[in-house]
Amino acid sequence: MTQMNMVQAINDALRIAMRKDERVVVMGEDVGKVGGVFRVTSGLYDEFGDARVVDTPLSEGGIIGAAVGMALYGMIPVPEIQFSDFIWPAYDQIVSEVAKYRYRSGGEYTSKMVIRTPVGGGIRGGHYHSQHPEAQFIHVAGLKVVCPSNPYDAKGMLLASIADPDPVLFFEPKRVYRAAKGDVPEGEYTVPLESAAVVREGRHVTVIAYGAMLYEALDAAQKAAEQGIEAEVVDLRTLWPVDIETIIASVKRTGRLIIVHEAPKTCGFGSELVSLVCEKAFYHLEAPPVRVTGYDTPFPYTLEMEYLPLSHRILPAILDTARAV
Amino acid sequence: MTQMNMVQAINDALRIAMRKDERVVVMGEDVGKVGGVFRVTSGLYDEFGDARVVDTPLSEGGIIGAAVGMALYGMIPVPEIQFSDFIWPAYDQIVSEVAKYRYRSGGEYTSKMVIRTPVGGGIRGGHYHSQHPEAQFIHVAGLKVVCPSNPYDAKGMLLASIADPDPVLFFEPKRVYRAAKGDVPEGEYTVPLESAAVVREGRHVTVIAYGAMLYEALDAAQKAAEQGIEAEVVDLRTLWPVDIETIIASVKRTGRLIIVHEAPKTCGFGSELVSLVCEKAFYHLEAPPVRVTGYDTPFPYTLEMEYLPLSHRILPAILDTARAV
Amino acid sequence: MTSAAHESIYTAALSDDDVVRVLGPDGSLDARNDPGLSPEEVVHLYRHMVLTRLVDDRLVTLQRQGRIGFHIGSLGEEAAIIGSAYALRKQDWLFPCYREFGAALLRGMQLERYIDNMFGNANDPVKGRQMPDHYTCKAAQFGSVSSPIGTQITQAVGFAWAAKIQKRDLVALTYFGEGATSSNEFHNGLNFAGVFKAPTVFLCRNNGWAISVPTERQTASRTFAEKGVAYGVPGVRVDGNDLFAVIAVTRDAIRRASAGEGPTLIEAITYRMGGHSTSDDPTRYRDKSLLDPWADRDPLARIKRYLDKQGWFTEAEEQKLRTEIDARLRDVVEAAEKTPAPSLESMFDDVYASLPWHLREQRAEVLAGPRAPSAHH
Amino acid sequence: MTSAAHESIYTAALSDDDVVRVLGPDGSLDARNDPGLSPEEVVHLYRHMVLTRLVDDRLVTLQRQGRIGFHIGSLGEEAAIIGSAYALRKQDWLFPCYREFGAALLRGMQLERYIDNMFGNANDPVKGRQMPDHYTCKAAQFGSVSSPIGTQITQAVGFAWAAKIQKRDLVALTYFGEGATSSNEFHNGLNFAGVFKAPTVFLCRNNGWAISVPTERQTASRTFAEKGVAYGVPGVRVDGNDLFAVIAVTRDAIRRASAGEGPTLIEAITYRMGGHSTSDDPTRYRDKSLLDPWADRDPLARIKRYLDKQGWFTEAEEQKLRTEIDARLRDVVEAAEKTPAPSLESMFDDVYASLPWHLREQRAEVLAGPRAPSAHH
Ligand SMILES: Cc1ncc(C[n+]2csc(CCOP(=O)(O)OP(=O)(O)O)c2C)c(N)n1
Ligand SMILES: Cc1ncc(C[n+]2csc(CCOP(=O)(O)OP(=O)(O)O)c2C)c(N)n1
Ligand SMILES: [Mg+2]
Ligand SMILES: [Mg+2]
Repeated sequence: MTQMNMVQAINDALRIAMRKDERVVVMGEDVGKVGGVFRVTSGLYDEFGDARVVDTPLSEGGIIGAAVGMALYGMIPVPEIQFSDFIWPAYDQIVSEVAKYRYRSGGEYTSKMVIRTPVGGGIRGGHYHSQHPEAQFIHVAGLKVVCPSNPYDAKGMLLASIADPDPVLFFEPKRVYRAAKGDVPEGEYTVPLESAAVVREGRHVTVIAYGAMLYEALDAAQKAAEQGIEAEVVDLRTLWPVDIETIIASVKRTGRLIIVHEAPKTCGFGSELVSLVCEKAFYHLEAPPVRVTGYDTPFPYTLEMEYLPLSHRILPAILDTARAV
Repeated sequence: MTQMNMVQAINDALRIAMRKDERVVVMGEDVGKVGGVFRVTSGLYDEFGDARVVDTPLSEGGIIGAAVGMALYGMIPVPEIQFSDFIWPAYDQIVSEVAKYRYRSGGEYTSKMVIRTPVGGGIRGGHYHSQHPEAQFIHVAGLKVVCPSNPYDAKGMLLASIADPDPVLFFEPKRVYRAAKGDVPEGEYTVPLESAAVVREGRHVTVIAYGAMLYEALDAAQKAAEQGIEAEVVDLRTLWPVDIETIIASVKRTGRLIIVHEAPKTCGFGSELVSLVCEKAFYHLEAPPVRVTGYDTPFPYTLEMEYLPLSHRILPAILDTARAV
Repeated sequence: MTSAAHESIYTAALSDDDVVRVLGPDGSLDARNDPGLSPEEVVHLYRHMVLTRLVDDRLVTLQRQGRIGFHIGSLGEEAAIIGSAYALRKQDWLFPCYREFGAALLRGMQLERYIDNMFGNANDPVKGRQMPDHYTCKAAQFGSVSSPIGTQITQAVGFAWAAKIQKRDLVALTYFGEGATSSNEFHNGLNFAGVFKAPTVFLCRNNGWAISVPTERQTASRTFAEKGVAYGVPGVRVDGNDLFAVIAVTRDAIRRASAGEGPTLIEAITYRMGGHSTSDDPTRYRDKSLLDPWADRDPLARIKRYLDKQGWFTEAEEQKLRTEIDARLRDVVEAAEKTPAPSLESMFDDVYASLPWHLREQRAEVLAGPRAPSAHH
Repeated sequence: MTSAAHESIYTAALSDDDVVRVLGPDGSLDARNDPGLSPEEVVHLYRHMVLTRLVDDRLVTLQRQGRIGFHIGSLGEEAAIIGSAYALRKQDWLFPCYREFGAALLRGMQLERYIDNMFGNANDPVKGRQMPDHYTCKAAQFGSVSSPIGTQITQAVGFAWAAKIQKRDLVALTYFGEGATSSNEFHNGLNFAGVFKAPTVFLCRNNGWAISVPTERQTASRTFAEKGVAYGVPGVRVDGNDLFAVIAVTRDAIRRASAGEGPTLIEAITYRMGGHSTSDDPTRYRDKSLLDPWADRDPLARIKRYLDKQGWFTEAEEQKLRTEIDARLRDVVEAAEKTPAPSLESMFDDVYASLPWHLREQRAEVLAGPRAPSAHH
């Protein structure tokens, strides 16, 4: 066990995967010598050389399009998109090609890759260095979407993603890249995809969160506990396919549900979770499910801490929901 | 009043707008001499010439990027994307630029345009000529999203969209382009955006639909009526911002809700509607809200009529929901 | 832009000095670029071109009869497609646009499977999930046909680049129309191939049209080949209706790529003699007279004249070939038409490697629904 | 790719015959391309370049002090930016990348507003919604700074094209780095401009780097200017550290565009002397020695030497200028720093022209929340 932050844990996972399997290739803007703008790929260029740790031209569409070809060949590309805000030039390749390759070829081809990209706000990044675009990928059949919140999960889930036969969007909550620290085992291990973690038990209300907002949910749960309300906090970890059993079991226990995410509310992932819970546990719900999310505006700069669904917004939602009759 | 189909009604609206305001420009692939692959822009090239009805190079990103510049200049571009399945190369311009221009410039600039594009399945189009991608636009703050179901609305809402100060995605349900016919007034009129229409009244269950699926919902409602169940059918017409009052009023009356859409279920617009109803009318709900939608697979070719949420799938949902206790 | 201007571009295009041509009007071969095919090879390729054309014919008929939903063919472009595919070595790969079934069949795809795809039946290699003419054939090292224009270009580059990283001698050839040169993918593909010297051959079928949009609306560059300059990728123009010339330039490009000299952009100048697809009516935007100069340059007729001159293929052989193909097509179509549709449950396979819970639920819903084979309605 | 190879590209770049240069090392002007500036004009531009550099300096300091969050500057690129902006006519428009505050100020943006943007305060033209260095100034006919690379390129083309449709004599100039030539937008912008002869000037600041990625990783083409070939757009290379040369080639491009001769691609060869932005540490990937040849070519020093030679700007004037700018900056920064943040409710304005119901609800929620000014916590 070593203490690591998320940057180190992800770096460690990449190194392990690359040592083990020479089909694994890292590619993207600035991933080489400089080791990524967040240093996540630091040192890989020195160890694996520029054929496997590739600084590419400035084109996300080119990165993902070429990665598809590599995947068809049998490599396991792990492209980095420098900020998830810049993934849209590659959206056509992801939606029309990556997601559909296995299906549309009747299973002859797959376009298996792990697309890593930092997500989320709270780093004074404004419009284009803060967004959290999971909904636009979860809606697309054929993709898996992952968002770990801590170093242990980040390493184990990245290794699981690389081993997984399907394409994975691997979202890294950059606000806690360095702030989230923890013990991480040396060497290889995996945290299974599609498994959520109940990170705090409670009987009054279920709070679902992921990525950086998990810590806000935990903070709010702590404060709620001081007022006698016990919130159960679930870290989704894998967003899609979601661990529906853990969610439903929790909601059946608490009868109340709060979902926290940074992305705008409308058509955000929260709306899917509300709908799933309504489908599967409607008669257990004792209060309307509540979404505490980013607002339906572009991501603001100066007011980002007002925009984000931080603890000060989650706490009243917990209290009100727990007390609703 | 003249009998028109949707193609004719949209064509009529474009002609009226172009005659009235020379800032209106139509552009896209094959919109010129041939009048669009669905003939929606038929005759406009002859009347307005190739400076205002522009066949462009084969690049959706170029079309929308250039349209943004035209809008900044003060024109009112009405770009056509030949199939909504091909809108993704332009997604970066739409999400990062069109949607955010007013906000990010503090109101100095707007990128007002109406992006017309055919949507939906049932025409033997397979993967890439059948999709219905509203969710990926509704999630993005700053866009309006419209999807009329009949010629009258199509004309009136297209004219309203062109007059609207904000960018509008104008989705045209191609399966009923020619099948949906009706009386359409001559000359200019508008159907206000953000207003849904209750197209069939009923007291047992509310069915929300739009575009081509409206007809399936109506068919199912008709069959349900034969079994004594009265479904109220709401044609949303504008998807976002949605006419929340009409929806909530209806659900408060019926206590039961079904949402029908062609797009895949997960993170589809249906999930937002369920969540909104839970927020605003939870205690009126007498049964779990139900989504009857496309499945979470890419759009299939041979089995498209099994994939789509047609009447045969809506009817049991109506009956079950109405009878749930 | 008048159609006169358009025509003149074409006249110019074909008289330009920089266009490689081997098969002269008199049926002689220009020794400078002659690929040196044996009589057997020429006959083989001619037979294949005839097959391609007859398949095209038949499919258009089937579509008109409402028996298949759609077809997109290669009428007039057979030499560009079959010549370039023939130039590939065994280990090379092909990343298609949508008009290259002739290449797929040449590289080993079974005619039966192709026709199954036209019917979207249970034997269709892509399990009836895509439109007609959207198939795959991994056994033939032939990629996956997709509708979005250009996506295969960047993918071919990634494939070739991967082979290079793994030090395999393998070239990826990708097809696309001249319209696709306007796509993001052309730009990304060429740029990445240039920077990483990915062993790729870019085969642009300049057939004059992107549906109704003529070439001069696609670009202001003088030629498509010279777009390579922007990427440090050599470009070459070839008479795309000249089988010999196409083989020669493609072979050269493959040799260069294989030798580590990097990618090549080939502009094969040809002409789309039919509509864009069975959904299109070209008379709405294209004057029939525009076809006249190209009728003379028909790639099959040119080879036929050459064969006649050489005496390598008799009229009787021609008749026999056509009769055989007709009969074979009748059988294959009949079998495909009789083959049932894919099963209802197959709709949920292959979205992921295995079925997640939500697709299991959705499949169960369908199988319990009124349309399931077990349903008693 | 070694850094030696990289350096040699640069040495080559600047000795290439095809690079337009006016201001010689000896301070003489090459008459062939001399834009014929008056002494007042040269002094005016020099003063502005000094302002730009001192603003850059100050902002880096403020960032290091934690008083602003970010800055992205133009150190070493002032001549390329200010020369090209100066070449514009009154009616022309500018579509910026993110390094061109010098151009905005030259075209009339108030320094106060620019500094307000650095603080994201209530007076920021973009209402504190975007990062520092992401502002607009419609009054100066200066577009909107956006982060996604390249999007402004296609927009500039649309703007110029619209003006052309409406028969207004107006040229749109757009800035971008050489990294942006790899973006979809460069391809689309140049292609549309070529086809529609949109009166656009494409000003590519080739500053050697896209963050840590050197030019030779961006493209295999020999130059960026020659990428114009792919679009039928003439390209020209200019010494981007030579104010006179930049003005001359930009004026020529504007003249051509205005005369209906179409767009021009200008490659201004310059060098990014600092980090990419205050977030970057260039020592991790760039050998300091690479800066040496460029120190000599510093655009301010070159003009200063010229002014000295002409005797148009004394040392006392220089001192006075710097003192004045310092004082002014102190005041402006102080005022901006004191200005409050935008109001909470402003967060919901301008998403649409008017507030729809859901934003009214969300605003009400915020205003009833614990952080609202009215909250008694
Ligand atoms: C991204 C995208 N946009 C639009 C279309 C619709 N479309 C299909 S084929 C075609 C024209 C293609 O022309 P070209 O590339 O020259 O190929 P050709 O058909 O001539 O072989 C268009 C616009 C598409 N399939 N994909
Ligand atoms: C689409 C997109 N991808 C990635 C980035 C991150 N990024 C910001 S600046 C930059 C490098 C730009 O280089 P260049 O175009 O040469 O401009 P310069 O900074 O040198 O002026 C990158 C990769 C971005 N802003 N947008
Ligand atoms: Mg073509
Ligand atoms: Mg640069």
